[in-house]
Amino acid sequence: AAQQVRVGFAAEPYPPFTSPDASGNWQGWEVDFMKAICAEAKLDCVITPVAWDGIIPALTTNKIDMIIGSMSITAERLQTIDFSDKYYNSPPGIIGAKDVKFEATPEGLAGKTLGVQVATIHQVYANKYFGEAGATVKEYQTQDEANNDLAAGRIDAVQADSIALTDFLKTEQGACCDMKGTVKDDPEILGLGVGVGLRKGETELKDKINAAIKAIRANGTYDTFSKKYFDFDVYGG
Amino acid sequence: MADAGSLINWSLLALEPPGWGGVMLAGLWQSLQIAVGGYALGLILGTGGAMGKLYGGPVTKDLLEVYTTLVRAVPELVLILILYYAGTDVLNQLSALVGFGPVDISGLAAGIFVIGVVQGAYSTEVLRGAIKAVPAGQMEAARAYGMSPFQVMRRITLPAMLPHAIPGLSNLWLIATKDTALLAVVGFSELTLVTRQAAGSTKAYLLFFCAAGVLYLMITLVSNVLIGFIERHYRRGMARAA
Amino acid sequence: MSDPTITALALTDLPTKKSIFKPHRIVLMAIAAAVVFCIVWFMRWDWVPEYSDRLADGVGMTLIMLASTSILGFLLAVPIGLVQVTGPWPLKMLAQVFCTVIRGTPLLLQLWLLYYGLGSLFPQFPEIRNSFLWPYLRESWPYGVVALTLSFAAYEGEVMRGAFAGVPSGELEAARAYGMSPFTVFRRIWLPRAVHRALPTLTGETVLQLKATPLVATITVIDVYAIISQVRQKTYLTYEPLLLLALIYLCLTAILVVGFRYFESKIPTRGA
Amino acid sequence: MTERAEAIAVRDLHKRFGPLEVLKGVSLTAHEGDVIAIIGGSGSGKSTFLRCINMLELPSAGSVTIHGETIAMKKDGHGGMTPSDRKQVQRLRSRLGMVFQSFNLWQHMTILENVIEAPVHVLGVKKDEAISRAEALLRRVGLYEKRDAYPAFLSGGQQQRAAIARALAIQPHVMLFDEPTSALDPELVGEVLSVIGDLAKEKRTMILVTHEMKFARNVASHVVFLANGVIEEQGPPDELFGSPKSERLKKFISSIH
Amino acid sequence: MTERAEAIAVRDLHKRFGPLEVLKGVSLTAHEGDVIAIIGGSGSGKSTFLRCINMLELPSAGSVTIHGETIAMKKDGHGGMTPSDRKQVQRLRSRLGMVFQSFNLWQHMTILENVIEAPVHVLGVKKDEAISRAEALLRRVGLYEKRDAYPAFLSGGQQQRAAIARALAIQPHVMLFDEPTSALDPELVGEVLSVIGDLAKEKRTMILVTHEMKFARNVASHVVFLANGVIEEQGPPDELFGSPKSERLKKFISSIH
Ligand SMILES: Nc1ncnc2c1ncn2[C@@H]1O[C@H](COP(=O)(O)OP(=O)(O)OP(=O)(O)O)[C@@H](O)[C@H]1O
Ligand SMILES: Nc1ncnc2c1ncn2[C@@H]1O[C@H](COP(=O)(O)OP(=O)(O)OP(=O)(O)O)[C@@H](O)[C@H]1O
Ligand SMILES: [Mg+2]
Ligand SMILES: [Mg+2]
Repeated sequence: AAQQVRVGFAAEPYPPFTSPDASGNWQGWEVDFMKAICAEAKLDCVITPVAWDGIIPALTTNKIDMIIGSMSITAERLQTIDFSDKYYNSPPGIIGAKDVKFEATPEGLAGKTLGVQVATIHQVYANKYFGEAGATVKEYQTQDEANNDLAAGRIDAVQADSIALTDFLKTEQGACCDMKGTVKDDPEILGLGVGVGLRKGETELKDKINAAIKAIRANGTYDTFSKKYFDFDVYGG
Repeated sequence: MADAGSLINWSLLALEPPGWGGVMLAGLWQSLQIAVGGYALGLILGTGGAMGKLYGGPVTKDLLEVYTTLVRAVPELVLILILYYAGTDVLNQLSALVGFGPVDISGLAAGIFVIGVVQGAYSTEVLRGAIKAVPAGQMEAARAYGMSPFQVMRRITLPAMLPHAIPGLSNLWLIATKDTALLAVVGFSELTLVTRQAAGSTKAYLLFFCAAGVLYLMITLVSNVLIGFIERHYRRGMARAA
Repeated sequence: MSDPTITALALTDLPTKKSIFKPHRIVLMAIAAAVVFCIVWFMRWDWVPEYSDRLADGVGMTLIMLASTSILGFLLAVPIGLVQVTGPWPLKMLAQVFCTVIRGTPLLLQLWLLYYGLGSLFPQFPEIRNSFLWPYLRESWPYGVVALTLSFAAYEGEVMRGAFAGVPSGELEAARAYGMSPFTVFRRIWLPRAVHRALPTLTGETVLQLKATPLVATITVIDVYAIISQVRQKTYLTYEPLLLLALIYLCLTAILVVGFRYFESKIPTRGA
Repeated sequence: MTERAEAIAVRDLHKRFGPLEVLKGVSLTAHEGDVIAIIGGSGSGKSTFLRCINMLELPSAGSVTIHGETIAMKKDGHGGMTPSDRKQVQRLRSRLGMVFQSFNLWQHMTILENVIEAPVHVLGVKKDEAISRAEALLRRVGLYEKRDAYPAFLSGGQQQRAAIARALAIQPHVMLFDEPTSALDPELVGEVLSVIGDLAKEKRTMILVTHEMKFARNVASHVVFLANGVIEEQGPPDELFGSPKSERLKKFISSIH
Repeated sequence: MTERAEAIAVRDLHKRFGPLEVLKGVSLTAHEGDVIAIIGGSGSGKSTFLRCINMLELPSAGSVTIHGETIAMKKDGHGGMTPSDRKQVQRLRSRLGMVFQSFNLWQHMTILENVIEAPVHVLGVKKDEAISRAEALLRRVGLYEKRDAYPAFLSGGQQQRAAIARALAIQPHVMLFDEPTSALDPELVGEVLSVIGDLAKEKRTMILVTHEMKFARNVASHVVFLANGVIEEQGPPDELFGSPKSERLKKFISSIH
């Protein structure tokens, strides 16, 4: 039998990457991605929802075996866990209410309340660049709640992955807001793209995944399922 | 933008997709399983704990005191986090030490374990109080007729303390059903978490949270009816006034 | 919830210190000391100084939440208990339904219902959005305060109902016999006497309330639990922050218990 | 005997509890300085009569006059009566010092607070003045040392004496006692009776329901025997106990001894 | 008198509670059919003696022989003794029918269930058989109608009679009674004493601690006066009550009457 692998998902809607549907199944780009690499690497993958803010402890304490959750590869995280090669990359963006004009810069956000999800690169970045410059950074358990509070007018802006934000802006709720721009890069914090999170020392699994990512990119599978979701190259430069 | 029709879209609760009713009932089923399992585990731990606290050696007594003190002084949410991450980890390492290799603890088992350990401390206290309420003469009479200590426990002490324990144990059951909601914070797919997922996906927060509230309330109300029956049954030996 | 259940759920008495120095205790304490030493020595605690200020703020927030919601909840519990004893029946029904609903559903759900449910409803009404309340309704703490207050009111309301009903009718009759007006009877005799009767359960209820406060962290109120969550995400440590958090709550509970015991010793309660 | 003022006059009092008629027309007048003892079998309506005097129980018919002022009553819809002026009732009640069988001290107040409560909050006496008067009263019933104790820490006899002090504190025209010793252990009865005896000696107007026949005989100026809701017989104690006329009273007296 | 078998022999029993030596060497032999009454002042160790016989209290020294079988004891570390064979104690206990002062009926079982409990679960008697025997016993103590009632709904006297039936149900060699009537109201004492008197007439072996001197005199074949932890005097009841020798006993008897 194929090796069983518990794949940790953040237990919340994070469209277009992972979100539960009304029949209790998970769907989205990352779900397709997971299916593709698991098929390629001959792994029996079981989706295991975990709270996002505890997803790394869940990995290190053996509750799950890998993380597929749009988790960016950062130096800080690499101290605790390991990552596969990146499988997509998109810059962080900032959105805000349509009728309020501001720039996605420290000056533009000064005095505003900015929502981010906890335990993300955005949280670290926002605290460092915008918090210092006079913005109030409000931290949410889930991305979905941050978006919700923006729509409700409780906060002025949200920083997150630009693909996820673009998706949100397309929804009925997101009609309130528009993209204010992407933030200035800081590879130290923002990392080098999104990878599959793995326990340290599990090199065998890591090699399998890396090989699988390469394979699906090479054989066109990656592009096939990506087209369903995006009209641009999500893999990034 | 805010007209009543768009606020309440009942079809979202339909059992079949695209309604989320089925998912919520599945969550309810998970919650119930954890509540029943955790409550049962708690009862087992509590029975042992109460025995240990009453009849155990000094070391047992002190260790149990530490257990019940900690659980009663620290928020359930914190305990659940600690037990969920650390507890299962320690269990794993223990079983690895003993040589069973790491056990694969399913989410359900972990949830039951977490709720059970918390409930165990509560039931320890409830049962201890109930056993202490049984007059010593009842046990003494049993010994005088030649019952073994185990028989005394099974035939006399446990059934005699039940009427004293039932109110407390009923409350613990209601608490167990509600404490399962805390598992949402560690990402366990029980009723509260699937409610949040459904609400997040559909943006019908009010509708789904109210629906979940109704489900929890039904558990409570149905439980209350059953508890009423049980209580009447077991209090039949108690004097009218008592 | 009856009295014994509260003590089973919440620490209401510290272990007495009599005979700490039994032989087996010395051994146990030596083991405990060794465990503590290992925890201090082998685990990572270098983050503590960096976060100490914020932890203090968090504890402050937790205590503010506890104090404000317990006091407000108690004030609300009094009328809830009273109308359940005296009627009129519409209010009585209302109070009973309130208690049943609040006690029958998880607090976490109530919090989320208020914050995400109602909170997402309010902004749809321009009247609310433009009102003076909006700056508060934007914040998260008011929702936490409301949810915790209602919860305390429901549980303590049940206690107060028993306390009001339990005041011996003779004492009320004595008050009437000396010419007190109904309101004076309530103000001078019934209410203080009922509060007096409810006091012994207050320690337990307050400890339970303390144990409920960390839930507000899930709606972005920055209490001590939220600070520890930040630490966990920053440092990727699994155990250390949670252990410290447990220790903090342990100390807070102990302080509450000691405080209440001091407070209780000032008011003698014997007999009824 | 000079003509003394009427302290209490009850005229043709009826009291019905549903189908049960407990009082079937009882009239009684107490002049100032009278000590009236009400005796009778259990359930004969003694407590009910006393409670009707200060409207703790609403009479079904009849009138109650306290110090010349008749309590204004109006018919309610159900064949009974209610006072038409609540304020009047409250005012008149504060002229009657009721002492209950089960003391009914307020448990959340110290003895001193119990005693000053009604003077301060009903009669509007200033607190210092109320305290100094209360202390004098407590000294008189022998409880000065216990003034800061809570009722639960006192013996039954001490509690009843405190209750008497509390009743005296409103300087009532009439003291009403409802079996003030029957909730007490036999050893404690004496101390309470001696306090009441002292009050009787001072010619304080009192109406007392009691089962202590010997005591009634010693202190009462007038004894009323209630049976079946009517006054079966009444008169000076020596007459009543010495040569009872009615069969019922004879039987009652012999059953007591 | 023919030589009858020894039912119980207690030899040189000592019992210490910490510093307090309650029994200072008590020996007593009961032959089959003996009815031994133990009398003595409060705190003289009567209950303790009875409880030592069936090891509810562990003796500090001495031996207990039941029906020829001596309970094997071993020294524990703290200067006392414990039974070396738990099973033996349990077996021998089931030959002694103990009736407690406070009945100690099991509150969660009906009267019938109380009576069949030990036969079924200790002696292994079949349930039907136990029930038919129990019903006979209950009829005998006059409680047949109450067999399905719970103890809390019975009067004290009925409860004690049920407790006697429960003790008889294990067909004990010896019945032990510890003040079986002292928790009862005076009116209820009679019914229990008459049941015990009947048992005595049947020549059932009994040891009973009692404060009912008249009763002891009537039913006992032998009376033991315990004082200060030793047997001060013993003998046939007429002798003991009629012409007590020791000063203590004289004083005790006069204090009772
Ligand atoms: N609130 C009530 N409702 C119905 N019946 C009542 C009520 N209060 C008293 N009674 C009935 O009225 C009758 C007289 O009662 P009352 O208490 O006046 O008797 P009593 O003479 O004081 O007797 P005791 O010596 O036992 O105190 C009794 O039959 C009693 O049951
Ligand atoms: N478990 C115990 N621990 C310490 N002392 C005890 C214990 N049981 C009994 N005693 C003491 O032993 C003495 C004898 O007690 P025991 O109950 O045998 O007296 P008794 O003769 O039955 O008196 P009574 O007539 O009051 O029942 C008493 O001084 C009692 O205080
Ligand atoms: Mg009366
Ligand atoms: Mg005794």
